[in-house]
Amino acid sequence: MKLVTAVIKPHKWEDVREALETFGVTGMTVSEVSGYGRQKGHTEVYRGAEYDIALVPKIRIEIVVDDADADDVVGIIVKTAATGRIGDGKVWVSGIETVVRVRTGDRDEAAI
Amino acid sequence: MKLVTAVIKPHKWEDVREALETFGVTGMTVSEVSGYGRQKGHTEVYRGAEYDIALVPKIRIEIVVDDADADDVVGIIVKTAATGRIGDGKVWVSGIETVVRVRTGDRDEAAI
Amino acid sequence: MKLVTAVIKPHKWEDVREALETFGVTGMTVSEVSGYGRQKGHTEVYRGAEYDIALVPKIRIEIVVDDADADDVVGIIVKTAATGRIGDGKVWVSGIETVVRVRTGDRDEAAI
Amino acid sequence: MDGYYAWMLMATSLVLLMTAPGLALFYGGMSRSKSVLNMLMMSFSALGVVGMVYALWGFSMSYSSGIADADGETGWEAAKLFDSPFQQFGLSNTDPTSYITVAFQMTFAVITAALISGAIADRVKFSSWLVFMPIWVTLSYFPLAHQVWGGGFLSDVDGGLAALIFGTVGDAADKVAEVAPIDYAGGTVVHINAGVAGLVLALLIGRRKGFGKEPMKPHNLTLTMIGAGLLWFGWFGFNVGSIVLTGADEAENVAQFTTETGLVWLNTTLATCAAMMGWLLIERIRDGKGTSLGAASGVVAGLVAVTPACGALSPIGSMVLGVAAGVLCALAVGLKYRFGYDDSLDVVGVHLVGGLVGTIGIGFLATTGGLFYGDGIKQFVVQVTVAVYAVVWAGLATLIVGVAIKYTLGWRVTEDVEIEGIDFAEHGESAYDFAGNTGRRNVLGASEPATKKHVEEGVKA
Amino acid sequence: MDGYYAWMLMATSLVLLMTAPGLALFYGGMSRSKSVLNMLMMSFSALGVVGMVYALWGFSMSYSSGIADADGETGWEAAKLFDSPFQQFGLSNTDPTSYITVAFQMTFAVITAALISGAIADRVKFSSWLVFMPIWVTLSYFPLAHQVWGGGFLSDVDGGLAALIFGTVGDAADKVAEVAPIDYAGGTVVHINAGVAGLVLALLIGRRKGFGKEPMKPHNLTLTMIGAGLLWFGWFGFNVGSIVLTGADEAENVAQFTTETGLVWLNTTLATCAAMMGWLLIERIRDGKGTSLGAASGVVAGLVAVTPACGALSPIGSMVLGVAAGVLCALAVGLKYRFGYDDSLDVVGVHLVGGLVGTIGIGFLATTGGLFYGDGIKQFVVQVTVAVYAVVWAGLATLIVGVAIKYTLGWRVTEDVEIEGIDFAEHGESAYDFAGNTGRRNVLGASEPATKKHVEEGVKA
Amino acid sequence: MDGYYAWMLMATSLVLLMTAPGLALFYGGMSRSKSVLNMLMMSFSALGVVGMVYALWGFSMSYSSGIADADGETGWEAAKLFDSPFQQFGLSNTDPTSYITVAFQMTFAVITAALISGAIADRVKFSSWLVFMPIWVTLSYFPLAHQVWGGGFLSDVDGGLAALIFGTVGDAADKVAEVAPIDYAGGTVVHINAGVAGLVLALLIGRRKGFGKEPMKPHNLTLTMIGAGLLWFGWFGFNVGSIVLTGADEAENVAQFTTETGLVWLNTTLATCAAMMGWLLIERIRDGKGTSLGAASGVVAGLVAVTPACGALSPIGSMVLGVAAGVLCALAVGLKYRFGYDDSLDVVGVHLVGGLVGTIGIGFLATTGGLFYGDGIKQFVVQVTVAVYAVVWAGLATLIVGVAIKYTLGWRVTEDVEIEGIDFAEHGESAYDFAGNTGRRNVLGASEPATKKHVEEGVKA
Ligand SMILES: Nc1ncnc2c1ncn2[C@@H]1O[C@H](COP(=O)(O)OP(=O)(O)O)[C@@H](O)[C@H]1O
Ligand SMILES: Nc1ncnc2c1ncn2[C@@H]1O[C@H](COP(=O)(O)OP(=O)(O)O)[C@@H](O)[C@H]1O
Ligand SMILES: Nc1ncnc2c1ncn2[C@@H]1O[C@H](COP(=O)(O)OP(=O)(O)O)[C@@H](O)[C@H]1O
Repeated sequence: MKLVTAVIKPHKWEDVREALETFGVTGMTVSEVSGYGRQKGHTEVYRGAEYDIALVPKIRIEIVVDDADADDVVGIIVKTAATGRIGDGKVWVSGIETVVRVRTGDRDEAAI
Repeated sequence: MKLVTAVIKPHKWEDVREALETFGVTGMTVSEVSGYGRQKGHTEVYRGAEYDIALVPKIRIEIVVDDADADDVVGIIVKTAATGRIGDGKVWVSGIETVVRVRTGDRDEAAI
Repeated sequence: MKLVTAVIKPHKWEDVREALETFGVTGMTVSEVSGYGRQKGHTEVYRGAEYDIALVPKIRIEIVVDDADADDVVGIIVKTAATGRIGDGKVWVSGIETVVRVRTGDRDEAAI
Repeated sequence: MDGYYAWMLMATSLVLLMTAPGLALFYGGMSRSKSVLNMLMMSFSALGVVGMVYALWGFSMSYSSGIADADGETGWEAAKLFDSPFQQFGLSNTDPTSYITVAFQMTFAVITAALISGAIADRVKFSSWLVFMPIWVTLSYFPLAHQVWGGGFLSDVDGGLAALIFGTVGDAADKVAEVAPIDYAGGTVVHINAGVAGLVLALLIGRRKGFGKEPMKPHNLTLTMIGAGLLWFGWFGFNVGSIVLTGADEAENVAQFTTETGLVWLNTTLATCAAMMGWLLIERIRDGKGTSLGAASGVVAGLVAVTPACGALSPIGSMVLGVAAGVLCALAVGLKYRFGYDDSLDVVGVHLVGGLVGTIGIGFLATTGGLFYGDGIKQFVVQVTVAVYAVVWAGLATLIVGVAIKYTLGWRVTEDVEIEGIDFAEHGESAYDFAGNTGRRNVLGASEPATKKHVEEGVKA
Repeated sequence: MDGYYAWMLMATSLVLLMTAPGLALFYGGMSRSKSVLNMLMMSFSALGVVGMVYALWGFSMSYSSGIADADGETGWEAAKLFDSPFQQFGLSNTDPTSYITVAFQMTFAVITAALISGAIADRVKFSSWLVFMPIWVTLSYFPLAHQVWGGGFLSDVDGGLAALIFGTVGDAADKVAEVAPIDYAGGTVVHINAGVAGLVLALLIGRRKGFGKEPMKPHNLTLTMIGAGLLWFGWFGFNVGSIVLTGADEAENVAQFTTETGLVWLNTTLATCAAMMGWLLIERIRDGKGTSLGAASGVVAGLVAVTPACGALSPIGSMVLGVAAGVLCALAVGLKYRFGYDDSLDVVGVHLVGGLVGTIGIGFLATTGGLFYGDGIKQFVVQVTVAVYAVVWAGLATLIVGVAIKYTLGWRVTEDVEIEGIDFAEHGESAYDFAGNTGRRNVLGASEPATKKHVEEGVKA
Repeated sequence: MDGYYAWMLMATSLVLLMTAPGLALFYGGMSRSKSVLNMLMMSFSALGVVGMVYALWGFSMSYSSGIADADGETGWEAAKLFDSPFQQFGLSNTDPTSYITVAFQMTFAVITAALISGAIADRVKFSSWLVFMPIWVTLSYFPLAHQVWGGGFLSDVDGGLAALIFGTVGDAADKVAEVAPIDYAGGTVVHINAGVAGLVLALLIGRRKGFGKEPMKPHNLTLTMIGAGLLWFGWFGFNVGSIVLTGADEAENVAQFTTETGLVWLNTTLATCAAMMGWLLIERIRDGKGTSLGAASGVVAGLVAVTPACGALSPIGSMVLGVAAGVLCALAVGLKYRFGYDDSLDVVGVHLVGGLVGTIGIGFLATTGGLFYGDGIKQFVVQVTVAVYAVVWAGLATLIVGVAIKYTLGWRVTEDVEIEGIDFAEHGESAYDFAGNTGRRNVLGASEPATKKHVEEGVKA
């Protein structure tokens, strides 16, 4: 089993979700995070004092997949989420030892 | 050391926390996330236009545990968080190489 | 490649970010989470009923680094985020298999 | 007296503001974020439903035996309890000079119904609430309004309750109770009435899932504070607008207007200041800190208590009453935990207890008739009796409607809906979507485009 | 009549409240959290810009041929369409007794401009909006106000539209249209005018990126509900303040004041109650549930529809009109999906349709002249004609300004700004920062200290 | 004059609305989300504490030498500086016809105290604030109110400051200063007074931890915008209600009322419109964009500046004053970074500077006496002198109270509390809990059931 973690631009989430669904990914866990990197934030002004907002909003997606699917899933995300502009995000893959479906107690492949 | 990550239904959080505490888990890190899976979201209506909300609120728990405790912790979470209805969530386990307590610099077993 | 995950006190975030930047970390992903541990929350009162808030706000940082840098990064975080008081947080390290930059498709070292 | 009239236009508008958005916000902020819209809707719909019902038969049932219609005719009164609903039905033949009175009284009926909703927050079918309101105002509010202000059983009329206790004075043609019950702006009709209704419904409908175990803290105290501020502002219409001119000519009326209203304004404010500080004091002693919810609640408790009393007290007396209201209501909101009824937003603790403090406090503090001013116990006895009567009437009336709905439509949403949140289930909405605020699109929480059907075809009907 | 005058002070203040913060909140809550500030700014800036313009030349253009200045002189009128902008330019020689009229009318011009902003939310350069407003009120609002209320082409004057259709009555010196068009408080001048302008601009400026595909749901319905409540409250100033005293002496004026205002107050409220319930009913039938956005929208739809009609209907008639407005506007807000124009916050569905329902509904429901009262079709014909005329005038005027701006300054922000959020791009701010609320410092979303330059050097200028 | 009286009832209610919730929201929205409740509480408690103190001895200290009590008696005046606090202590023998005056003036004292809180946001013990207010109003507000409006040292009396400078006119019995200082509604008493107090306290109490380094941006600008809107609305009560009738008979009074109030209303609005646009202009030039916080601040700056001047200027003059206020205050809010005092919400930049602009601007712009109208420099000199005097008085009075509290109770909460958030520490609450809004229970942030003790046993007392 692998865990694919992707950090992408928020307005790409909908496209990524659809592409993954088409590929056959049935579940994922998503959260709103802030990214820090080459892409710079913006400046806000309050009563003449400027604030540089360094962090940029991102969407973080976690998907547990079969070993075999990991590369495809990464490929789909990278393809769909890319805009070619700085800040498109990262995807990384790590191994996991086991996964359990809470409802049934099913394990591993059966649990995804 | 293992990292147990659990995604559960929000209203089960309190029960899970208590069960883990009883078992002896002294710390964890929790966040509010959105889940996408078999469980469907609901429909909202604004001025006659319907919106299907695909994502469902979930609680994500991360617990660093000794290798020996991992299975028990997973078991407790699965048992306590299960309602038998779709959307109960997933639990997965991965290996970690080291853990440090920031306050003291203690490492690994001593750091949990 | 390694993934360093750190859970720290919110008001240390700025210092940690600066220290990491100085060291040469160019990117990270950050989120607001709640911590449960030795540090206790506080009590709120509403119309005479008290609520014990067990969870404490924390900042969670994820950094993908070269294998060689992992120890240094952990060291910097531990040093900068420590206040010596309970609740300073944890840092853990796990291995990852690959990382991809979405914008370019670059992999691993080139992707960080 | 076009000045008085201008004030009444304003006062009436102010009382409407009390319900929407005043009370709506006060309650909405205290509820959980998954049920705030339902809470707001209970107030807004009170305006929609009771507003129309009042024009249809409410005014007629309350006042048509005493206020002649455009043809100079008045309707029947039933045993001093209520008037004919048909006499001025739909205001069709109401005298236009009475319209401002209709409007002012309408806003009172509206807010009384809306007040009840706080006791049954988060768990009631919206449709049942819509059915409850018109029946309840018909059985409980209109009769009590008639009895207290329309010359009925709780007024100073010959044969009324007060006259039965201590007899009457005056010659045959103009006999009135020796000791007239005092309810300047609605301690019995509005607050005791709503408070009792809330208690009865809370008992009948049962507790929210998780009550007393799970934390149910206010989700947005800034809304509650806005609500409290607007309620205070609106209450000037409520209290100061309740003046009844009794002068023999215009000059006397102007004189009454320009002195009485100033007193009522001051009393209203001073009691409220005192109640706020009184509530905070109790919290400080009991819990170690004064809270903003306590301040907001103290404001409302003071306003409630001074409602019946604002024309009868001195400014200093009003502060005394205010402190008493703040202290007693702050203590009373804990009763629900002791007795186990889930009066979600403390309608009982604030409105019933505050209404009783005010109504009975008059017996002590009225500058004319009050025990503390050495005027004997008679006023006190009358006030207590009237309060008890109002409790009983409101209790029975609410029980009848409440039980009827319980065994027909049913009151409660399902447990799942309570967990998921009543806003989705009953209104198909969620109150907040802050996702986009740092520049991201509204991605999470609303991830699907509107379904084709609706967006493309638009309206179905 | 200092009572009437006191009321006008209040009414004028109430109408100002309608724009800021009333309408600002109603609209702001419906927008997305990344554009709420821009939405609020469109209303606030309407006050800033149109307020000053009105004092400079707006009042003069609307009323200076009918309301004499301090020297007793009046200005020229151009073809019954508008007055001289110079006669009372800057109010320099306006008679101080007219100041309250200036103030009251100013607030109407302000809110009319502000209303338009809902149709073009989230995508318009703030600078273009600032330029649009003064030109638009000059071409569309001031002339229509003059024509309807200043004795111009849409009033009952000899030679006016109504007189052209059904002729005049009265002797030579005092000839007026047999059937006078009725617009008590602004169905044509305010609502049809703003609604049409919204439609034209929405078409001209084009849709938001993602319209019809991406969800664009209200980000904070509690704001919308506060806004709806404040609008209702403020509308009493709008409608009830629109009384025109016509008595021969003070006593007659007082009599008119103390009867007409009560009717207008009641009609305003009853139509609004009915419209709220009507809108909820449609939603219940069509979508299965009544929403809070629906209730808030129904409130506004009812207020809009009753605006021209509030002096001409009976209370029952007002409820009928209200239900019609609620039902029709609830259906009309779906039209934008069918026809594909992005009227973001439904200015067309609520204000244009509501304004038409009210203006034309008078033809059916006016107690004097209405079809339902057996008074023939004349009033109806006049009302329809006036409505059509207003649509055409507003449409042309808006088209001219809109196109001129489109090809000079340009209307739209870039696509990137739309995605990122207009609040950052146009105002350099974000509306909310809740991060700190559980005790953390404002860490995420604002992570850099203010730049040295500004914080240390402070003001540059 | 019951019309005038009706207006005063309304005006008084409007000024109360300014403090709660108006100012509370304006300030609350600007603070961080971990201290918004404390900010709201500082305003609400001003109402609670100063409201009662005003009725106890504030009115007496300000006006009892000039306004007779019910027995026709007046109290002593101390060196033209303040009156006896005992003469009408507790309003016990105040003439009921003065009640509305008491009420109106009370609301002024309340908001002045509340204004100060913005300068010391986020770091002050609530208990110290509660102690500060009654002493400060006694030493600073009541004396200045007496001196300016109660016939004291800053009024036009013989022996007053203005009389000392340019002498007096009139016969022996009725000698008044040749050039009377002008402060229509409180430029000195309210705004300069509060602004100076804010500056002194900010210096005395010191900066917030992280000031100038850490970002401290407004957490909820929608609240600030609601607050600004309500302040504008309430300010009509403040300014227009400040009319002093001077007619010899009713007819003259009515004439004064129906012309002066219209002018004041218009001037108030036009200056505010102009200040809003002026502030936005500076931002546009300096920072590239106009902000909503700038618009809200400009609104308040304009209202502040026009407060003393609203009765003395022409409409055009008001716009000029407004632009000056907007521009100068927009520049002035940066001073705190240059000089390093932490005036958290810019009480100095807006109220002190705005108050000075208005007070001194009268010297240029007054249609009678103004430099620009060729009436010489005398009025200007008087205005500057009065402003300086007010700065000194307020500075000294605040220093005394501030230092006394600093070395007894102490002003500041601990550093930990500042980091954790003052709302928890001082009030035991957090403002928001949005967790549940997408259907989840309030899980995070409030995870433990209420402790048994409290939930089960309810009230302890
Ligand atoms: N080393 C890293 N570890 C974890 N997340 C990272 C890392 N570097 C970048 N990110 C995430 O990826 C996002 C995009 O990175 P950025 O450097 O801005 O652009 P790009 O990936 O296009 O070069 C960041 O906002 C951050 O969330
Ligand atoms: N492959 C996956 N990777 C990560 N999280 C998943 C995955 N599948 C499901 N989840 C998480 O588990 C939750 C429950 O999954 P769901 O399919 O709805 O029900 P169930 O687990 O009962 O079959 C989802 O909401 C999501 O948060
Ligand atoms: N076993 C664990 N797994 C994951 N996170 C943990 C664990 N223990 C503690 N944490 C995180 O570290 C934070 C600090 O832990 P705590 O026990 O309060 O203090 P300390 O680390 O100083 O002993 C917690 O709030 C929690 O977020």
